[in-house]
Amino acid sequence: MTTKSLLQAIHDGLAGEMRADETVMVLGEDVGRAGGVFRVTEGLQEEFGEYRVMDTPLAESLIAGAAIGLSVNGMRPVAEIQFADFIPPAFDQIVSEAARFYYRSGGAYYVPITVRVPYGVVPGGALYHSQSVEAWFCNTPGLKVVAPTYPADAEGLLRSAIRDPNPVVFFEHKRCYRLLKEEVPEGGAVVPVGKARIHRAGTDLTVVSYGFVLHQALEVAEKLSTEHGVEAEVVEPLTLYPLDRGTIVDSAKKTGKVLVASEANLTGSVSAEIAAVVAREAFEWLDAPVMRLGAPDVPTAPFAKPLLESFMPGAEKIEAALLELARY
Amino acid sequence: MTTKSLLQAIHDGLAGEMRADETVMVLGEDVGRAGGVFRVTEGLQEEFGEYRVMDTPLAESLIAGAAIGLSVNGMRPVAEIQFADFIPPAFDQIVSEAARFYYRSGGAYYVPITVRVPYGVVPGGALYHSQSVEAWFCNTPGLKVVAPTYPADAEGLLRSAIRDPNPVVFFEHKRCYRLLKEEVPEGGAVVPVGKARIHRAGTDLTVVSYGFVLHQALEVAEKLSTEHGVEAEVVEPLTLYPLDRGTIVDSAKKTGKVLVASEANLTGSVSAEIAAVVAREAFEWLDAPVMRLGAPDVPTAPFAKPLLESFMPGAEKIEAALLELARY
Amino acid sequence: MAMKQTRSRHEALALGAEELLKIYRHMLSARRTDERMWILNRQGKAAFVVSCQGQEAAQVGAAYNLRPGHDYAYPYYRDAGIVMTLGMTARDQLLSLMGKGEDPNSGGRQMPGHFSSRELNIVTASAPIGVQFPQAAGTALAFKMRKEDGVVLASGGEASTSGGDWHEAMNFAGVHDLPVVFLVQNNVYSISTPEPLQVAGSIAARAEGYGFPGVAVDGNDVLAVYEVARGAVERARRGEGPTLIEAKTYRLTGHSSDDDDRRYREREEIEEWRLKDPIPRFERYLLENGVLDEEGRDEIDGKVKAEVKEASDYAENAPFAESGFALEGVYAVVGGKR
Amino acid sequence: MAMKQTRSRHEALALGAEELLKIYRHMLSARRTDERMWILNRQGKAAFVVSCQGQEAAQVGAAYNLRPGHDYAYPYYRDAGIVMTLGMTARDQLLSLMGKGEDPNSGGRQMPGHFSSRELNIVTASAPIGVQFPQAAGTALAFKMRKEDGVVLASGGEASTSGGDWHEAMNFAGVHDLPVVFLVQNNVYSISTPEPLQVAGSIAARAEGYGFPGVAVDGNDVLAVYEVARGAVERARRGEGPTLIEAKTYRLTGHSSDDDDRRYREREEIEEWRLKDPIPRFERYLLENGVLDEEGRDEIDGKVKAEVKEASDYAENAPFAESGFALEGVYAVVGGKR
Ligand SMILES: Cc1ncc(C[n+]2csc(CCOP(=O)(O)OP(=O)(O)O)c2C)c(N)n1
Ligand SMILES: Cc1ncc(C[n+]2csc(CCOP(=O)(O)OP(=O)(O)O)c2C)c(N)n1
Ligand SMILES: [Mg+2]
Ligand SMILES: [Mg+2]
Repeated sequence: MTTKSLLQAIHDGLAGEMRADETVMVLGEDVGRAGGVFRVTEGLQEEFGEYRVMDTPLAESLIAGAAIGLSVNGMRPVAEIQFADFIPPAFDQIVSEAARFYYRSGGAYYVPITVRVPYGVVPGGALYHSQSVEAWFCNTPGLKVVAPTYPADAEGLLRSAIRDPNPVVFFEHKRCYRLLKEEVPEGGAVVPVGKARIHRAGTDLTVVSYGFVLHQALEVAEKLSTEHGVEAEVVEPLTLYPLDRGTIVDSAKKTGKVLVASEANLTGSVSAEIAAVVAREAFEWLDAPVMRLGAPDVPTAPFAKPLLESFMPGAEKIEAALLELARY
Repeated sequence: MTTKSLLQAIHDGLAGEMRADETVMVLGEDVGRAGGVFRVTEGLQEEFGEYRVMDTPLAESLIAGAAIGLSVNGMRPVAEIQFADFIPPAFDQIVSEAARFYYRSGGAYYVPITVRVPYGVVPGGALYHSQSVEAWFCNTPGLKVVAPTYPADAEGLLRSAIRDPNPVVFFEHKRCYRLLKEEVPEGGAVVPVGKARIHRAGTDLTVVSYGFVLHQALEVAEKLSTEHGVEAEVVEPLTLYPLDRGTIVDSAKKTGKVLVASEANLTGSVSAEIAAVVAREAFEWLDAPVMRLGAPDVPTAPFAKPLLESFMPGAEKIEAALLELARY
Repeated sequence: MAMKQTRSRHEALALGAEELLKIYRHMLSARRTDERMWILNRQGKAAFVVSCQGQEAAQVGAAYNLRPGHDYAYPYYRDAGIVMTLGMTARDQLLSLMGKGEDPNSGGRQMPGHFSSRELNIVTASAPIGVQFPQAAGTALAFKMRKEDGVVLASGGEASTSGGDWHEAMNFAGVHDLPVVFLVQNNVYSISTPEPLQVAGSIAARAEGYGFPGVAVDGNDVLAVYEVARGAVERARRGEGPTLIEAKTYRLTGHSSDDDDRRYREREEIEEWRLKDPIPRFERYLLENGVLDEEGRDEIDGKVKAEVKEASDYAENAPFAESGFALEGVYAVVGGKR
Repeated sequence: MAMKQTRSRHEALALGAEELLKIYRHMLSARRTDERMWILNRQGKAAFVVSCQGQEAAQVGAAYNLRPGHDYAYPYYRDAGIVMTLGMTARDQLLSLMGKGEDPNSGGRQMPGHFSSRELNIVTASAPIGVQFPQAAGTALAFKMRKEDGVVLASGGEASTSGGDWHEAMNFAGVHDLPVVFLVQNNVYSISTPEPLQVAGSIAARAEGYGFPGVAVDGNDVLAVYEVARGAVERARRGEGPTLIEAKTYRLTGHSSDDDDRRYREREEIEEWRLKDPIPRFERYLLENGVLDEEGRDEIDGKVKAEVKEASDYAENAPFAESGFALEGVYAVVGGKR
């Protein structure tokens, strides 16, 4: 067991898979000599060389497209997109190509690539270094989308993603990179793609959340327990697409009250799908409407600190929503 | 009043706005001499010349990006993307640029562009000429997304979209182009962006739908009325983003039973947002779970006809869902 | 040819009669298969045709240099000539045309012309134009990383150079001297849009800006294409990097069976290009050089036509995939046989 | 200069002393403003700095040819030299640095360096690299359609040529002979990635492939840049089409205040380039040609510094926008004043 931050866990997951399988490689902007703008890939180029850890030109479509072509010819590439906000040029290669090879070739070609994507609000990041863009990828059959928050989950899921024969988009919340450390088993926990995790059991209500907001939700859940005797069950989807509907719906049936909270612009976010599924599948069990919290429908977190405050969902809003649910 | 198909209505909307405002122009692949692969822009180049109706290179990012730059310098461009399936290269310019200019410049720059996008299943279209991609654009504040189905709505909405100071993505279902004709007032009906339309009043249940599936839903509603005495209210959002929540929720409150049906891959579709809103806002009024129908989570309609059949939602599934709701 | 040559062109290329006849046969097979498709289309038996006609020299001349199943090909929808040179059959094409279960490209999921063969390293083709170029560069990089001598052929029409993917791939291939050959078949139109509205400057000339050779070649002269492509493939195999080939050619049919080309081009223009049709042209060369006589030609054509007819009958009678096939196989199975 | 010239370089360019001093002052203002930003950053008063240092000659030399408010500029984040030449002030820069409500770019919504001014036709800049090029082409097309003589300057770093948008815009500009000047400031690095891993071949040489002129110029020589850009702007204004300028220069600071450049470049390399710093270099030229003396220089510098100091104080004391400002203004109002 080692104690690691999210960032270290992802680093170790990469290094571990690269040591175990020489077809695993990393490519992206500044991932080599600089070790990535967040230092996730630090030291990898020294260990694995300039090709297996490749600094690419500034061309996201090329990064994703080349990863596909590499995977077709025997490699297992992990592509890094420097910030989620810069993934749109790669959208076509990920959504129309990587996700479709297997189906369109009748199962002949598969695309075992992983696309790592740092996302989420960090102070000062502003419009183009803050967005939560996961919903863009959650309407595409053939693709898998994961978004772990805790170190052990992240290392385990990254290893699973790399070994997965399908393309996996791997979201990492920037603000969680160094937020806390956690024990991670040597060689990484086994965390399968497609399974949600219950962080905290509870009987009174359910919170479904991920990313930085999950940390806040867990804090609020503790507070509610001590201050109000309300026991919230906190569920993290881990895989956003396809969803582990079973775990989420079971929790909803147990508690009868559900809040879905994330940092994405509320309308059209992944929370909509989760809420729709719960509202449908757990209808008979619901004692209150499925509530959602997200960022307001505004482009995104502004640069100026005082403006930023008004943007994030935040612990108070989560608490207020949960108390409303509890009293419903 | 003239009787027009959807295709003619869109053509006339374009021609009318171009006659009324010399800054309005059309650009896209094969829109000029050929009049578009669907013939929507037929005759426009003869009337307005090679610049105001411009055949561009095969470069969707350029098409959207140039439209932005044209709009900044006094024009009101209507860009055509030949098929919805080919919009991903333009994703960045639409979602990260056009939608953000106004907010990011503190209101100094606005982007009055319209992006026309033929979408939806047509027999033989297969994977890349069939997709319903509207959800990609419905998580982006700053953008407006419309998807009219009937000729008069389409002409009116197109005129509104062109006059709108914001970027509007305008979806046209290919299979509806010549499906039926309808009377359209001279100069076009006034159809504002942002308002839903109730096609058929009813008291027993609500269907929210658009595109080809809307036509099927309306047929099923008639059938239900005559055969079962069940009166379905049929609501078309017309604008998919931002949604006219009021009209939809009011109908849900009235009937207490809602089906959301579209042709998009079900998971992560716009139907999720609609269902989540209804489940939340009309919770106390609901007598049954909000149901959804969509295409299965499979890349999309196959080429071979017999395979195609199993893909579409279809009238039987709609009828079955509505009867289930009615009996709930 | 006006110039006197001591050796024939094919001797200079070290191509024997057998090889010339193979090349000829590949071109003819592609053509006759395509012709058959239009007949089936007119008979209402095939909903959609997209044609190679006029471009067989560019396709076969280039692909003939590949080692099927070892090198990789990223063809585009007109490249029947490429995939048939690599080993796909008339039957494969016709099964795909009719969307039958045995269609090797996709089992009837994709439209015709979206080639795929895992055995032949023909990478599943897309409809979105240009996406194959970054993929091809990646595939070439894998060869380079493993120090193997594999080569990748990436093909597209002239409009496929207008999108960003082409450029990003050209640049990347240039940065790393990747073993990839870019073949652009400039057939003057992209659907209705003529070359002057599509391409600024010259496609071939662009390669220099990326630091590797670009060659414009008469795309209707199969030996000329063969020669240029051979040089490019050998260069790539030697590890010296990419080459861009612009094959100047012409699309003899409409863009597809859905297209009415009278909207945008003159009949005379097509007639002029018919005179340069690569198949009669190569045929004349073979006749003049004594590689083939009229009788031999008729024999080959007879065989090819019989093959195509048989393929057509087979495809017509072949079953569709079961309807459930549309709904399965979206994800490869974790821990599956791969 | 080794070559003998009968006239000085600026005389040959028909630039008088007043104009030379304006150019000098623009360069100096950009530099001193940037230096101030780093001080504020170290003082903990500014979270993020992205610098123009080393590139002022390329920026001012090019922008000096534009007619502010008539021509359009699409700058990138280092282009303080461009926007200040066009009329933005040190105060504007510092307000933006601190995200204050009066920040003319965005009112504190965007990070510093994302320039915007509707009055000056400086089009709101993005963070995603390269998106400005198709937009600039569109803006140029509007001029051409209206038969106006406006010109568009689109600027970016060398890595902005690697993405598809640059290429699509180059091609389109070439197809329609658009009045746009592409200015690529090749400063050797894109964050940590050195030019050889970023750019295959030569950027300037690529223009030929699109059928218009490309020029490589010493980007640290303001008169050389001015000359080339003047030619390009005049050519565009005459309706003869685009030009690509590759200004070879160097980034003297880290990529931004978040970057530690010791990870990827040698101190010696930076020191070598410091000797070619465009500001002392132009200063020497002005001194040698009697346009400026030491005293005059100190006077200008004093004024610029005072201006920057005052701007800095002003910005520091300026209020933030009200917090509600973050949540409004997402959509322009239909039927609004536009
Ligand atoms: C990204 C994209 N945009 C548009 C289309 C529609 N489309 C299909 S083929 C074609 C023209 C291609 O022309 P070219 O590359 O010259 O090939 P050709 O058909 O002439 O062989 C177009 C516009 C597409 N398939 N993909
Ligand atoms: C599409 C996109 N990808 C990645 C980034 C992150 N990024 C910001 S600046 C930069 C390097 C740009 O280098 P260059 O164009 O040479 O400009 P320079 O900073 O050297 O002036 C990168 C990778 C981005 N802003 N946009
Ligand atoms: Mg063509
Ligand atoms: Mg640079």
